[in-house]
Amino acid sequence: MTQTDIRAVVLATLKSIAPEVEVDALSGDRPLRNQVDLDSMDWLNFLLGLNKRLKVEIPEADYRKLVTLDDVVAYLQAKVD
Amino acid sequence: MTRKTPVNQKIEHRPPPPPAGPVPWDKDFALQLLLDMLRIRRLEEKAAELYGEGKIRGFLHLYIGEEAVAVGALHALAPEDNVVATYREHGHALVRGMPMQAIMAEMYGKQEGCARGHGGSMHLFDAATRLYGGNAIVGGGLPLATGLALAAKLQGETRLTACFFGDGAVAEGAFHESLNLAALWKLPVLFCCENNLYGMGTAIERAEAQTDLCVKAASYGMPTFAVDGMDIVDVHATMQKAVAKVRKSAGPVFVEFRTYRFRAHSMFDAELYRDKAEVAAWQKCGPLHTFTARLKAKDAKGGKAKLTEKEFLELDKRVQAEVAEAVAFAEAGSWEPVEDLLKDVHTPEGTVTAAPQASTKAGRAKSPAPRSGRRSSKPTSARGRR
Amino acid sequence: MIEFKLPALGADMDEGTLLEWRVKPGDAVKKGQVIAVVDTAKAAVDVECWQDGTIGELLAEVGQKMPVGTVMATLRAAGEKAGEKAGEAAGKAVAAKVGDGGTAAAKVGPGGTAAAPAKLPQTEPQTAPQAAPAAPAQRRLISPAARKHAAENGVDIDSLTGTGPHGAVILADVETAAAQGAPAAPRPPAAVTAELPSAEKGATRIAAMRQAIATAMARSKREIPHYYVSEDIPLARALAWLQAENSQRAMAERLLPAVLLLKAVAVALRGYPELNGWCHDGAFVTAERSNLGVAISLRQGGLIAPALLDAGTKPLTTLMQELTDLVQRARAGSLHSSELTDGTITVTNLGDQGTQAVFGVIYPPQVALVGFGRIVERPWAEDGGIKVLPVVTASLAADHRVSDGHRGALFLRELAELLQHPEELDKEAS
Amino acid sequence: MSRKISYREAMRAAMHEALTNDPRVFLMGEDVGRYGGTYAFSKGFLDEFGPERIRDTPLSELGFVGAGIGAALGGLRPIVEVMTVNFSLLALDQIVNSAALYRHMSGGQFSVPLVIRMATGAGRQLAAQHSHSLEGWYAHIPGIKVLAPATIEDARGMLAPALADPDPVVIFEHAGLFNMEGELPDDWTVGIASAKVRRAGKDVAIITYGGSLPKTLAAAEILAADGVEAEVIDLRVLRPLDTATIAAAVAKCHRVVVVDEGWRSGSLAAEVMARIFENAFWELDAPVVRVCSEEVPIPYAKHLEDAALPQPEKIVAAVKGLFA
Repeated sequence: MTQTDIRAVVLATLKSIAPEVEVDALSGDRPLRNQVDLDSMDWLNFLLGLNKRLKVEIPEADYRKLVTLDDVVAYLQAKVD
Repeated sequence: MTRKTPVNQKIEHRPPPPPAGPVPWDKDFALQLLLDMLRIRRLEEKAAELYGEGKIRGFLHLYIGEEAVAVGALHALAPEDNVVATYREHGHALVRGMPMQAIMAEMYGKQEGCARGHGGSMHLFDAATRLYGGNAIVGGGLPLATGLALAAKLQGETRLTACFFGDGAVAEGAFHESLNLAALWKLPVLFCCENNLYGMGTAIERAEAQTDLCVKAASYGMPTFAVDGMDIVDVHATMQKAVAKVRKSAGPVFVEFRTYRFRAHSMFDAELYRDKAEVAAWQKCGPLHTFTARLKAKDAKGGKAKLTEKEFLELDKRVQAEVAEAVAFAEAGSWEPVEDLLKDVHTPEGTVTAAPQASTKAGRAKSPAPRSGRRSSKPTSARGRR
Repeated sequence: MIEFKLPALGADMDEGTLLEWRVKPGDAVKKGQVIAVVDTAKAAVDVECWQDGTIGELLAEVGQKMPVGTVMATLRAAGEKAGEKAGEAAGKAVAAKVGDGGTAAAKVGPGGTAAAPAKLPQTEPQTAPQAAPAAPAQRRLISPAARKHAAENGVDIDSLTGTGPHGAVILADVETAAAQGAPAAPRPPAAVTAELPSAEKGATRIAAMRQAIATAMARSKREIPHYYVSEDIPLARALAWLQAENSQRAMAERLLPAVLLLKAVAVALRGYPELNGWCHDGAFVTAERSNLGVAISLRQGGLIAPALLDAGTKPLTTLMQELTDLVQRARAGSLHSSELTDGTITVTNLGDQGTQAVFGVIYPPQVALVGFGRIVERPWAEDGGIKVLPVVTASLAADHRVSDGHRGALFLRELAELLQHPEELDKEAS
Repeated sequence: MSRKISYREAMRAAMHEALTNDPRVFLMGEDVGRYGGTYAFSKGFLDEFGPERIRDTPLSELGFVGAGIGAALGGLRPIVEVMTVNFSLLALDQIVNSAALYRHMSGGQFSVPLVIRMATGAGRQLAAQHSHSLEGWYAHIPGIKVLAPATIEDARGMLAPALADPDPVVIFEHAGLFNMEGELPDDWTVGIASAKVRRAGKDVAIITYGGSLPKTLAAAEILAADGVEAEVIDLRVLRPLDTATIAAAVAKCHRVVVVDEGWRSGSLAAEVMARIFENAFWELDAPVVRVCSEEVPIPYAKHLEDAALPQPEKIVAAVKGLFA
C-alpha cells in the first residue's frame, strides 16, 4: 500500500470517530490530539479502527511514537510492508 | 282434579296408589330402564353431597322422585328427535346419552364439561344427542321447541321435538303463545309437562285458576294425555301413544306427567310450603322402589322374576362406580384458560353451522319396538364429539 | 375418622347456626340420614350425613354460629374401631374438604379455586388516557391537543395566552407559537436525561439540552449544600499492572485506566452508603447497588451521564465492554431509560485532556460526585526520598445534608488504598 | 349508471333476492303475508313464495321470535320481522337469554344464524309507545350484531351479509327513512363491520347513525355556508362499534358532536363518547358534546315532538358551541 493509501485509511478512521472534524484540513506535523479532541476512549477506538482495517497490532508501548498524523502514517507504513 | 279452593286455604296433595302389577317388558329392556333410573338417582344424590362440600356451586335442581318421567318418556323417542329441557335436566341429559362425566365436569365448572363450564347444572347442551339444552328461564324453552319443529316441518324432516317443562311454566305467556303457534301451524311438538304440583314454593292450586293442565292444552285444539308419572310402565306406554300421534298427525300433542319431587325445589330450600307427611306419602309410590318390587315379584303364572336382589345390587354397584368415575373425571378436570373468555361469544368465520345431524351413536335412548340394543355404558369424553 | 362439616346450604349462604342434634355419640347412621337441623338466613334446614357409620364426637354445640365448612362432628366409618385416625380406617369415605376451612361462599372448594386472574383478552385497543401532567397551581384550561403539540415541539405552554373558550389554550395557539420559535419549555432534570433528542432535531435539540443542563445545575446549586474534599492517589502500581495485563490481551480487549478507577469507586462505595443514593425533598434513600453515572461529553456539545449499572460486582473486562458500549450509544442517542434515570452517583472528567483536578456539581437527585483529574507524572515523597510517579487527583463533591466531610475524606482514602491493589479489583465482587 | 329507488324498495329487493337464492330463508312476522307487511316491505311475497315461507304470526312477539331462534337452531335462516322496536320489548327475553347466549353457553356447540328486523325511531306523531329509539339497549349485548342501515345502498346491501352471519343480527330500520329516495349504485355490496365517512370535512366530526343521518347532513350544509367543514360519520354498525374510524375522525378534526335519537342517559352516544376518551383523548381540542332526544316520553303534538327530537338546528348550535 502506498503512503497516500495509508493516509487515506487513517483519515477515514479518524472521521468515523469524530465525524464533525474536517480531516483534510489537519496538518500532518502538529500533534494530532491537539487538533482533534480525542479522549482515551476515542484514541483507543481510533487505534482499534486502524487495527481492523490494516490488520496491524499497535501495542500500548508504541503510543509514545504516535504523536502527529505523519508519525501514525509512517508507523503504519513500516508495519504494513 | 280441578278443585276450586281459596288461594290461602291449606292444600294437601294425596298421592295416587303406588304403581303395581306385572311389567309387560322383556327383561333386557326392563333392566335398561331400571339402570337409567338408578343412574339418575345416584347422580343426583352425589350432586347434593358435592354441593354441600362446595364443589358444585350456584343453583342445583334435583330430579329425585321424578326419574320415571324422563326415563319412560325419552326411551320412547328416536335419536333424530330434538329435546328441549329445563334447569332440572340432569336426568334428561343422562338418558339422552350424555356421559355422566360430561355432566359432572360441567357442574364443577370444568372445561371438560359438556358446555366447557359456561353453563353449569342448569345449562347442559349436547349437539350430538340433539339436546338443545337446559334453560333457566321458566317457559323459555317452549318457543324454541316450536321453532325447531317449524324448521323440521319446512325442511321435510320427520323428526319431532319433545319439550319438557314444569307446572310453573303454564303460567307464562310463552306457554300459551307456543301451544297456539304449534296448533295453528300444525307443528310436530310433543309438549311434556312434568307436573310436580309445585312451582318452586307455590302449590299449583295457588297459581292456576284451572289446575287441569290437559284442559288448558286442549283449548288450543291439540290431543292431550295425562299419566301417573310415578309408574314408568304407564309413562312409557302413554309416551309411545303420544309420539305415534305426533308422527302421524305431524301436529302437536300435550302430555301431563303427574309426578312429585322428593327434595327441595333447589338446594336446601326450607320447604315451608309443604308438609313432611305429604312428602313421605308420595315417597311410598316412588318410581324406583316400586318398579324394583314389581320386577322382583314372580309373574302371575308363577314364572321367573325379572330381577333378583343380587342383580339389583350388581346394577347398583355398577352405577356407583360410574358416579365415582364421573366425580374423579370432574376433580381431575381443568379450568378453561381466562384468555379464552371471549372465544365462544361469536362463531368463528367460515364455520359451517348446518343443524347437527342425528348421531348414530350406539346406545342412544331406544324405544323397545323396532330397535333394541345394549346401551354402551363406556362413557366417551364429552369433548370427543364436537 | 370422618369429619362431618357444615355443608354449603344454598348459593348465598356463608354461615349457619346449629339448632338441634338429631343424633348422639355412638349412634349408627345411614347415608342420607338427617343428623342435625341448622338455621340458615332463609329457614331451619335438615342436614344429611353422606356416609354410613357411627357418630364419634359432637363438636358443635346447639346455638353455635359457624361458617360453612366448620367441623361439626366426627364419624367412624362402618367397620372402623374407635380411636383410629382418619385414613387408616378401612372405610373409604372421602374426607369432605371444603377449601381450607374458609367459608365456601368466600371461595370455591379446593378443586374449584378460581384460576388466577390472568390477562383478559382485549377486544379493542383500550389505551387508558395517561394522567394529565402535573397541573400548575391554578389550573389553566389547556386542551389535550394543545398539550400534546406543545410537548412534541418543546413549546412552553405556560407562556402562551389562550384564544379558546374561557381563555383556554388551544391547538392553534401552540401551532402559532411553535412557528414563531417560542422559548423551549423548561424540563425537570430527570426528563431531560430521559429524553435524549434524536439527531435530526438538530439546533432545537442542542438548545433544549443546554436548557436542561442549566435547569439541573441551577437546581443542584440551589438545593444541595456541597462540600468538597480531594486526595492525590499514586497510580504506579495500578498502571504497571494495567500495562502487563494489556500486553497479554488482544487490542479489542485492552483495558483503559478509567475502568480501574470506576471499579475502585464502586467497591469503595460499599462502605459509604450515604454517598450512594437519592435525595427527594430532603429525604435520603440509599441504593442497594452502585450504578455509576459516567459523564460523557457529546462531540457536538452537551453532556450526558448514563449509568453503568451495578458496577461494583463486575470484572474489569465486562466493565470495559459496557463502558465502550455506553459511550457509543450515548453518542448515537440510543440509551435505555434505566441507564438515564438509575444513576446512584456520578463520576466525571476521566478524559486525559482534562485538568489535574475537577470539582463537579452533583447531579440531583444524587448526593455525591467523584471527579478524577488527568493522570500526570508528579514528584512523590516516599521513604524520605523523592520519586516521579503517575498520580491522579481524586475529588469528592457531596451533599452536606446527607454526609459530612469526615466521611467523604475516609471514602477517598479507601479509594486510594483500593487502587494500590489493582489485581484485587479485577475479581468478581464476592 | 345508478338508478333512483326508495329505502323501502331497496330492503324489499334485498329480501326478495334472499328468499329467491336460499331455500332456507323464510320471513315470519305480524302481517308480513296477506297484508304485505305493515310498511309494505313484503308486498306480493305471499303469492310468490307461498304461506310456508311467508308466515303471518299471531301477536305473540316472545313466541315467534323464540320460534325464529329455534328454527335457526334447526338449520333454517329465518328473517323475523318485529313490527317495531316498541313491541320488541316483549321478545327481549328470548333475544337476550336465548339468541345472544346460545353460542357461548353451549360451549360453542350451537349457533343461531337469525336476522331480526324492526322499525325504529320517532317523527311521525305516533306518541310515546310507538316512538322509541332503543338501539342502544341491543348494542349493549355481547353475542349479537346490531346494524342501522341509513342509506339506500345499506338498505339494499346489508341483509345479505347479515343472513350469512352465523350469529344473530338485529337490523334497525328508522321509519322516517322508508320513503327516502336515492341513487342505488350498480355495486351495492357492503360490509357489516365498519362505519363510513358520508361527508369529508376537517373542522368538526359529527358522528351519528340511522334516522339522524339526513338531519346531520343537512346541518353540515348549513355549517359549510358559515365556513365550517363538518366530517359526517355514519356508524352503520352499532355493535361492534368501529372505534378506529371514530378515533381517526377525532384525530383529524379535534372537535366532535355525537347525534343520537335515543335519550342521553346511558345512550349509545354515551358509549361513543367513552370510546373517544379512551382512544383519542389527546386529540381533543374541545369538550365532546352530543345531541340526543330530550328526556321525555315522545309527545304526540307535532311542535312538541319536533322540540323533543334532534334537529339540524340543534346540531348546528352544538357545533358552534365548540368554537365560541
